[in-house]
Amino acid sequence: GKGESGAAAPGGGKTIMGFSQVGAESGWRTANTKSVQEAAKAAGIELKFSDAQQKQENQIKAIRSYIQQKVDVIAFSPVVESGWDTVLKEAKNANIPVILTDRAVDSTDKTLYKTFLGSDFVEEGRKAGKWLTEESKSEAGPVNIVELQGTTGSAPANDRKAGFAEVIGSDPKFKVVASQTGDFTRAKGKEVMEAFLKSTPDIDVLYAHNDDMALGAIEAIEGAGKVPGKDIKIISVDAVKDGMQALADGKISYIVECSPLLGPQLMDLTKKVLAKEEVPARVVTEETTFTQEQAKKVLASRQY
Amino acid sequence: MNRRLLWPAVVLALLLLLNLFFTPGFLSIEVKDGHFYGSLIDILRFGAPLVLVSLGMTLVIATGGIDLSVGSVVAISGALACLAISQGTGVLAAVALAVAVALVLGAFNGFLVAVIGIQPIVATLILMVAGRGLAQLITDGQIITVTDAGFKVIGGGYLFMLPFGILLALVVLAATVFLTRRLALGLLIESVGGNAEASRLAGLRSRGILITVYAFAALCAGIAGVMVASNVSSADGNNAGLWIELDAILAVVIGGTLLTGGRFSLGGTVLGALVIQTLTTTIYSIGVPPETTLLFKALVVAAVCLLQSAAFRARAFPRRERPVTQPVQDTTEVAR
Amino acid sequence: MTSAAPILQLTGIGKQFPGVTALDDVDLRVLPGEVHALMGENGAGKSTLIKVLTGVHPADSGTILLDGREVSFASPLEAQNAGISTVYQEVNLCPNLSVAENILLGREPRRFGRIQWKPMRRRAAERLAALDLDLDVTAPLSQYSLAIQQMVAIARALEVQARVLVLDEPTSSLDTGEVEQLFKVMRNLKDQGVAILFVSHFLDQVYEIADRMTILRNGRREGDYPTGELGQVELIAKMIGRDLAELERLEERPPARTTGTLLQADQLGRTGGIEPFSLTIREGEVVGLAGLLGSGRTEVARLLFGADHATGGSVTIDGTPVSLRTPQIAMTHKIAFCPEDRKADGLIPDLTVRENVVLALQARRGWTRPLPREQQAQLVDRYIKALKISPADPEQLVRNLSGGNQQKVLLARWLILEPRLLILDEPTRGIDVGAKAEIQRLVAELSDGGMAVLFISAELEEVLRLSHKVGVLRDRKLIAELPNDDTLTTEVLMQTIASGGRS
Amino acid sequence: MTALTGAVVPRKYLPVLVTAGLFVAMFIAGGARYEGFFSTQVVLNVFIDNAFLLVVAVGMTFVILTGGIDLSVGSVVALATMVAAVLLNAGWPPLAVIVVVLLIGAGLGLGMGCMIHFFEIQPFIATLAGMFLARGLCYTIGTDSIPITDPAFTAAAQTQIGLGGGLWISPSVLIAVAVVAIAAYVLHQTRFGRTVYATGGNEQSARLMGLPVARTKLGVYTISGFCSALGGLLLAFYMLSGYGLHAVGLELDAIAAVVIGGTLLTGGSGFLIGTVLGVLILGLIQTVISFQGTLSSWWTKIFVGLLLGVFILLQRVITTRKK
Ligand SMILES: Nc1ncnc2c1ncn2[C@@H]1O[C@H](COP(=O)(O)OP(=O)(O)OP(=O)(O)O)[C@@H](O)[C@H]1O
Ligand SMILES: Nc1ncnc2c1ncn2[C@@H]1O[C@H](COP(=O)(O)OP(=O)(O)OP(=O)(O)O)[C@@H](O)[C@H]1O
Ligand SMILES: [Mg+2]
Ligand SMILES: [Mg+2]
Repeated sequence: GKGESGAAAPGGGKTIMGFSQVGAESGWRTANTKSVQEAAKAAGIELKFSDAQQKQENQIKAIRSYIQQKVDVIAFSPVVESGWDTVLKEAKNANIPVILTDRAVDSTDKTLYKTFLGSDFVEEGRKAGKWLTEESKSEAGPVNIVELQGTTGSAPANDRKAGFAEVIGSDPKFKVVASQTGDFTRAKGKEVMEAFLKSTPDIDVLYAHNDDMALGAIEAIEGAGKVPGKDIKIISVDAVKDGMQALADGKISYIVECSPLLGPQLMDLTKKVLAKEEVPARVVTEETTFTQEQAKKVLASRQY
Repeated sequence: MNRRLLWPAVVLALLLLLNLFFTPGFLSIEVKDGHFYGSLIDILRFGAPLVLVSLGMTLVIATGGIDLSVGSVVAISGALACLAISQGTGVLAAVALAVAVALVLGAFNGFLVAVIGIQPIVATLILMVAGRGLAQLITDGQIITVTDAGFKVIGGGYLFMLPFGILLALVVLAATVFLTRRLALGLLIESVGGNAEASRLAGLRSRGILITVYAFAALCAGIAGVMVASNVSSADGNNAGLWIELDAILAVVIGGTLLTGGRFSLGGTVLGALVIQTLTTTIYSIGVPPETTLLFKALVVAAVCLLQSAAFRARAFPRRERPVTQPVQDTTEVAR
Repeated sequence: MTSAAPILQLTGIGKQFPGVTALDDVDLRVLPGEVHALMGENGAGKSTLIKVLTGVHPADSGTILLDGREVSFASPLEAQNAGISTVYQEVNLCPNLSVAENILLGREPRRFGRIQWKPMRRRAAERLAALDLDLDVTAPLSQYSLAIQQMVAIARALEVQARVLVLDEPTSSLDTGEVEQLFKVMRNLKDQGVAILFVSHFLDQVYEIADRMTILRNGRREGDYPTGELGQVELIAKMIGRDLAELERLEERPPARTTGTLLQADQLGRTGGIEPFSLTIREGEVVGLAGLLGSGRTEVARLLFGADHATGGSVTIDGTPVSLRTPQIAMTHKIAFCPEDRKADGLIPDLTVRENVVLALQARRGWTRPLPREQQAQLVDRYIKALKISPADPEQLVRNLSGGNQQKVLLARWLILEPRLLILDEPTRGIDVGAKAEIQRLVAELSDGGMAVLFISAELEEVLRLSHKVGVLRDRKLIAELPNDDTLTTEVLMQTIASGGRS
Repeated sequence: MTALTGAVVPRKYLPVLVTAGLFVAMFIAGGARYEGFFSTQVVLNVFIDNAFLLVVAVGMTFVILTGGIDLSVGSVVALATMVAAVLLNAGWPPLAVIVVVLLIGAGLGLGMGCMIHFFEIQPFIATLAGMFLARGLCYTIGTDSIPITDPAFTAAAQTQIGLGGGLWISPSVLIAVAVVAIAAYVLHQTRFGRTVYATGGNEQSARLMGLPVARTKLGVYTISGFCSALGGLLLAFYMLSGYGLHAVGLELDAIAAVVIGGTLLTGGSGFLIGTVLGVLILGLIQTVISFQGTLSSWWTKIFVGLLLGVFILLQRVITTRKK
């Protein structure tokens, strides 16, 4: 049965979780959704799922409706950081605990949610930058970088750009000669890269905010008669299967992982929260980075 | 050339010049790996899907309708083709399947508009929303990557040294011109769009014409979808063809076709699509930062419209142009 | 007539459209308290002159004096505010609004900005009553036939306390009674000192109501004359620039050389439209339909063409039963229908003359079999000549044609189909004398050649002159079918209508 | 001559009645299927969640009634949230912020109206340029989401106006309802409103009838811009943030709501109450989806499309059958 009001004891029937997903804008997101769904099933938690189709107002509506339906716990991946206070207060008033996944919210009132589980996009950008500084330590000349940004205004795009810029900014030899949005898609990645290749003669490094754009760009680079990974080094973020394949094939030089597989961790946290155990305010997903050699090793065992 | 098309052409030329200023070699075309290579070729190649979708959209708009679902159809057909190929179907059969399904979806739109009598914008909104979901259902929300070399040709390959996509768009353009201007479809479409009741009383089968037109629009979108998928060797149900309907409508309008229906100009549409694609490429090439991209776009779109407007020209350049009181429509068209 | 100062004085008006000089150095003087007729062939520039006067089009040259002061209106609104009220040639009202709103919008009674609906309806009804019309003023205008819409437009113009009233062909689809009513109102206004500018192709009406007339030919002024000093024959000569020997009245119609029954309607009807009627049309026969405004003539025509669905009854053609559900089916039985409202039901304004003319023929062939260009050119040329469509340019957009010429284009569309039954609903609406005679002759010729014609006209003489047989309608019911012999006159027809067929 | 009477007045309200009937039917069906659905608060929540859309759709109704279209509304909404957030953070008093935002919206609308009227540019593309412009302005202000912490805005966001029986609405709902009421009054009881209908019925005729078409067209786009800005403020109340990616695609929702409500895109025919129903229907579809709660992302879209399709189909079929 449904919990009366407030946090139902896990023993008093099946736990119901309301999960509000941002959307299904990418394969990464879909893998994320799947992971949550599968983990919920495995953990015996009944999942109410809703897809906000990239709209914050839809997510707020969904959360309201979860409150209305008196679920036991609410989890969601915020579309953006701001603007959640009102609905989170409603949840708090209804005694429903909230867990954030994948992205944070900027509420000053930290009691509005129990914990935040997810990646740190700025850190991802930093990791990409660090590898590049390491890699080009020996090089003297200017290193010309082109950047394929994610959807303008979106949090991963903003943060991955910021983290990367923060690291390479300390060394004047790195120059971002062109930076444009590729909307996180392969087609746009290819199209933008084609234009870069013509307008910017010297490109040493490509930094793509996700694998898909990098994969599109690889086609463009090959079309221009250059060798991706050699003539132009490519760094990207995500580590989806196709990306890992390209990394293993030597076309991509380095990938910063951004794991969508938050499901099991989320369910663990949920159980702890419902059992009123202490949970840390911030749980960073276990993420790593891959070089070409590492990719070859783990390729076979990748799940997504 | 049609006078209305003069100004979009001028804007196109200006954009190209702007590029030339920033990228000196912009207009040059070289031969690389046995085929043409250069920015102009790129514009045509990436513009080909938009040209295709816009051609279909032109006919729909000429009947006084609008088709919001083309973007979803692009995604569905690309997804179907890739799914079929990844499951071992031959390229031709897979493409045929994708295009056939697109055709059926278009006929469904046409049915809603012509037989049930639903306003086009909501009728096609249904497929716009549901279709995107269908595409994701087909791809399971993932990106389906295919490695078939034959499939690659459609959007990324070459024939006679030219990208295959450009040739394909040219073929469809020629077919459309033939159907509408050599055969009498164009007259009947313009008639239905100009005055539906009068057309009915003149004995036109407007239902049949409407269904044909919506099916054709979806067919074009279907081909474009295959082309888009082939270009990146993968189907992206989430993002393929996203917002292409807006670009297509914009292309049609820049091409001088009125959204109220009636007269249409295929040449204008192609020009409009090229203006839009050139604008996109320009933004990438001259390094407009992503945050100001839309401002730049707004500027160019407003400039095209204003230049096209006789009323504006009369005010802006009072001495060179005679004041025109009513929108003067040109009756001559090249392909007619 | 007082020799008062003109209230309206136009001097040297010129107006060019791309490729056409519509007006060239035209002068016009209208005195207060007179009805001034503006005469000319189709395309002479009458409507253009009116539009220039009332601020629809800016003039290219010339001056306009109103009450001795120079004016130049940027919009009809300004002209209206200056005291010029206009009924334009085509009905220019909003079909989606109620009759009351169409009459009063812009001048509706208001309190604190809020429309007073009750007084508004009352006033609208009063205005219509002055024209002897009793309508539901809350119903949308689109419910009413073209003729009634024309009356509503007149009522709107009369609503303004205007000093100058401009009427561009207000009577083109009105029947005699309505015209009389309008004239009564016009005389009344005249007595109050209102100047009226009046356009009509009905010479009798002009001679009845007008004090003076200005004649236009090809956009130039031919002169102005007091009505009494210019006979009809001279007037026509001045209008068309040559003597019109051809305009002698059509001789009596020879009896139809009927060979057999073409179409037979049996208790055909449509609920809410027309009561069941039976009608036989023979080959080579011209059947006229007479009746008052809204009597249901158009309804009969539409049912026979399949433009509306019949709710009962049957039709046989050549003895075989047919179901005329759609215009296409009617067309396969070689029936053609030229509708009365050319703007709404007839023309595609954005297409050219050529395209409008070949449209029905092309529709019949289907889109896969285009009509070859040479054949199109030939056909269109023939009818441009036969009907004297001007400008004689097949590539001109129909929207740029004058009203009468548009009507001719519509006629041409159906004539090239060479139908067996041609239904003409007010085909001579807004057509000048010369062309009208031409069309009448054409109808006579066609029927002599074996074509059956169903002829609807608000002008009873015209119906009588052409038909072999006249169907009389009243209150949407066919009340009598009279053979057109020597005894049938307009008086008899009027009487039949008045008595409701129970003579 | 007899007057046509009867059956005329109800007929023009038929589409609205049918739409209302279908809405109720959908609500009942939802109630039968989902626990906790059949409650007044669910309907109130639809209002609470869609207050901003309602206001935007009201503006859109004016535009569509004249036969035009306004694609810029979504972007103007986003711009309004953005400007509000930035100004509030700069320490402006909330009232001044509200006035400035509304002026910006109305000004943008007026600008597009001028392009459309004076330069005879098709509404679709003039407002598309406006859409790019407003969205572009958002990004130039900033690409991040900016939180709003102003106490007045927060209060507007979090106040719950009790209706008794545990039911509540937000202040935004009151504002939206007031906007609807004023707009309905203007459309049906004032000369301006009737001129809006006349312009949509036949612009050329309206001009020849001596109606102030120019002023009316400028007016409707200004109203639409104003409503978008007001909708943006309501969204700012709702989200307490300003963000350039807010309200992407909102223009389609607004247009859909208006058209589903029975207003003809060609202009001249439709009622404001239809628009309200249209918004409620879109909102109710969302609610059904969230109560369903088992749909994957793509099935959500397919389901929304299907519901929309079934709804429009029924609406159309019933309306034509009754005629
Ligand atoms: N908007 C326009 N564009 C181009 N030509 C036009 C336009 N309006 C009118 N004309 C042309 O101007 C001439 C005068 O037309 P006008 O309508 O004034 O004739 P009219 O005397 O009123 O004829 P009718 O008796 O048939 O109504 C015609 O040759 C017509 O084709
Ligand atoms: N006085 C009236 N009152 C109400 N409705 C009318 C009136 N006159 C006409 N109508 C409507 O207009 C139509 C009249 O029929 P129809 O158009 O066939 O008449 P008509 O004889 O051709 O007259 P008209 O000279 O007006 O064209 C009917 O459908 C009717 O609903
Ligand atoms: Mg005229
Ligand atoms: Mg009639």
